Amino acid sequence: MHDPHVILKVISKFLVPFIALFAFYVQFHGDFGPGGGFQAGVILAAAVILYALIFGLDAAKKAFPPSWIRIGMSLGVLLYGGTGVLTWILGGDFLSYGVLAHDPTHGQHYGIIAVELGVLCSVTTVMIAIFYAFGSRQPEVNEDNW
Amino acid sequence: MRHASLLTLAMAATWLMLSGYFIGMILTFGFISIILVVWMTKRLSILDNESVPYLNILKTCKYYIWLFIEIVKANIQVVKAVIGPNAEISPSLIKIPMHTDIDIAQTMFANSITLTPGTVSVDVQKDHILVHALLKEMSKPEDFYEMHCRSAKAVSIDLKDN
Amino acid sequence: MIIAFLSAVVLDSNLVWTEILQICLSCLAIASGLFFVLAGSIGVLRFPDFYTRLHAAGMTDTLGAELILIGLILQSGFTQTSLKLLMIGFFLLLTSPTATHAIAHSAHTANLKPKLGKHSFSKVQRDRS
Amino acid sequence: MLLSYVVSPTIILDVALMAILIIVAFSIVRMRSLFAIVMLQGVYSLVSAAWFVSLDAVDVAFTEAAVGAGVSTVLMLAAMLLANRKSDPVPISKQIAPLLVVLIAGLAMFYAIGDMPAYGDVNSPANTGVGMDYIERTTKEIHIPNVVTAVLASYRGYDTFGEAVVIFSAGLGVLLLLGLNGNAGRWTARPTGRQIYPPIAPSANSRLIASRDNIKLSKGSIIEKPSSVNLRKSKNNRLKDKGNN
Repeated sequence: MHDPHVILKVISKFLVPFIALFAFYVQFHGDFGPGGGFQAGVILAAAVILYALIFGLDAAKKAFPPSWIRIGMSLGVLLYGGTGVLTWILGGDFLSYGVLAHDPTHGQHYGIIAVELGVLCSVTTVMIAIFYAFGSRQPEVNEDNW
Repeated sequence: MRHASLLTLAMAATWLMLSGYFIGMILTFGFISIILVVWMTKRLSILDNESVPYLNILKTCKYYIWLFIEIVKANIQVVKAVIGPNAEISPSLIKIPMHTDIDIAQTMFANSITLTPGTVSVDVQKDHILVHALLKEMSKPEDFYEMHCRSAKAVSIDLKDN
Repeated sequence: MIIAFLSAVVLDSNLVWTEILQICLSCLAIASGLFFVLAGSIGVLRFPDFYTRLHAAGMTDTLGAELILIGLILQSGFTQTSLKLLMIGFFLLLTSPTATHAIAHSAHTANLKPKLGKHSFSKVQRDRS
Repeated sequence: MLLSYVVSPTIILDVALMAILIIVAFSIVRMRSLFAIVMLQGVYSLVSAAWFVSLDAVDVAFTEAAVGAGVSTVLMLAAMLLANRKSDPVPISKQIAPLLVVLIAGLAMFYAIGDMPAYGDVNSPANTGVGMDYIERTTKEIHIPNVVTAVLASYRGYDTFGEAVVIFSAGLGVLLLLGLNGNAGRWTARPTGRQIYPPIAPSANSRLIASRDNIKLSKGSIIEKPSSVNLRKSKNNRLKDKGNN
């Protein structure tokens, strides 16, 4: 049986790395231009969701198993809160990043990067989780019908 | 391994093109994210010839320039059909034979057909493409053979003789 | 746009001729791109059935958008912005036919039969009225 | 002076985009097909992203384009597959109360317009209060060009922490209700009138399906209620759906 979705598969295979790289670009250039953790997280999740839409949910679940998603969700919030607790321990207020380095501006930099990473982690995994939750429920559409 | 290194190169080029900042911090982040992307591609098991077709990039660029001229030519025909004084269309479904069974060549050919206005590839089968054509004079299967040859050459694949 | 073009060329007297050429070419590209987009939209309204409308919509995607992008590239000159625009154009060449194909394919598998044979628009309009 | 303000190209663009937004919003309200509504919501997000760009709010526009037009459309489609494709028309008697609420809220907003500062007013709270302070201090204290990121992550770090927690708890809620594998609890859905039973819902648990070879489930088949009448009826429905499409 010839696969009727050759074009979709080839093109999405080509595009997924680019989408993921663009997500990381948005993440790490949040200091210089528009962007940041939220947008990057959504774009990164979109890469995985595109893969899941084309190659099937089971393939996506094999690559990024639900247990990872569950861990990632809490890890993101933990990273954000942990940065705050770290500033506490180092003698500052909650989430005042100035104490993270000798130079307060550098400390602010590090703090912002850590916090944005936490947001990225949390948003990506929550988006994938919601898609998994809804997608696993759907009555699978017949192979020829999409 | 060859695919991974090629993908790394392509991603590095893309990163530099997008970023334009040559600060140590950003370059480090770029390095980390490229590694993450390659790992993710590997993890999704889509790291093969189709996701990394960068060896033929010069040929592909040449092909797209040729295709762009074809698109312009076909577009003028279609625009005439749309807003001409006695506009008339004659839609038809035709089967265009395909002499290859390699995915990327099929994709290239079918996408070229769709890109050319007036023809849309509707269904890709094993040895032919079902094409919906807007105008009768565009719907001769033998006219597509040149495009087929060129698109296959653009990804370095030889056609089977038929 | 014509006003912008005139003000750029006529009012600014110390332009080098290459810059004038650049502005002219980019305005020409953007204008023709807009023309194709307009023709595509008219086609979507005039054509009789789903598949033929897809042709018209695909036309705005390919040549219309590409020409506008080329105009923007000409306007920005050789900078990082034009590299990014070039990338957008390249991805558009990849994704828009894929989307068109996906839509056409799903319509075909859902057993939507295309209208075949000759159609002249005057007849279509009479049918509607 | 006034004339040049009125015909400035940005204002024309803004008004045009707003008009498109209003038209799309009305057609969303009047649509009955859920699929079309989801697609129109994507259109709405994209147009409002373009509008945000013309208001120079690039960060917000980016978020709107990525979240509203990108991911949420897909999520809505995934959710829509579990529900009926068409919404039932609401009787007029049930529409009066919402209409009243909307009218009162709209009138209140019109009343509030009187207190709004003029567009681009130098003395408005946005241009005199804490915002200016942030803009001045970001260059000194944080050394990054994008003030929005500085405000989001540093000056308003508590708020963003709250947002991250909100997203986390949204995900948590979905997981509690549905489960990541789609096999939490007994569950039935009626997409286009067909009923799917939880233990043999196609993707609920593939191992379970594999162990029930005697039922002969081909991949992606939809399990019908085992009574023949129902089966024929749903088949007819499906054919009708195809015809409608």
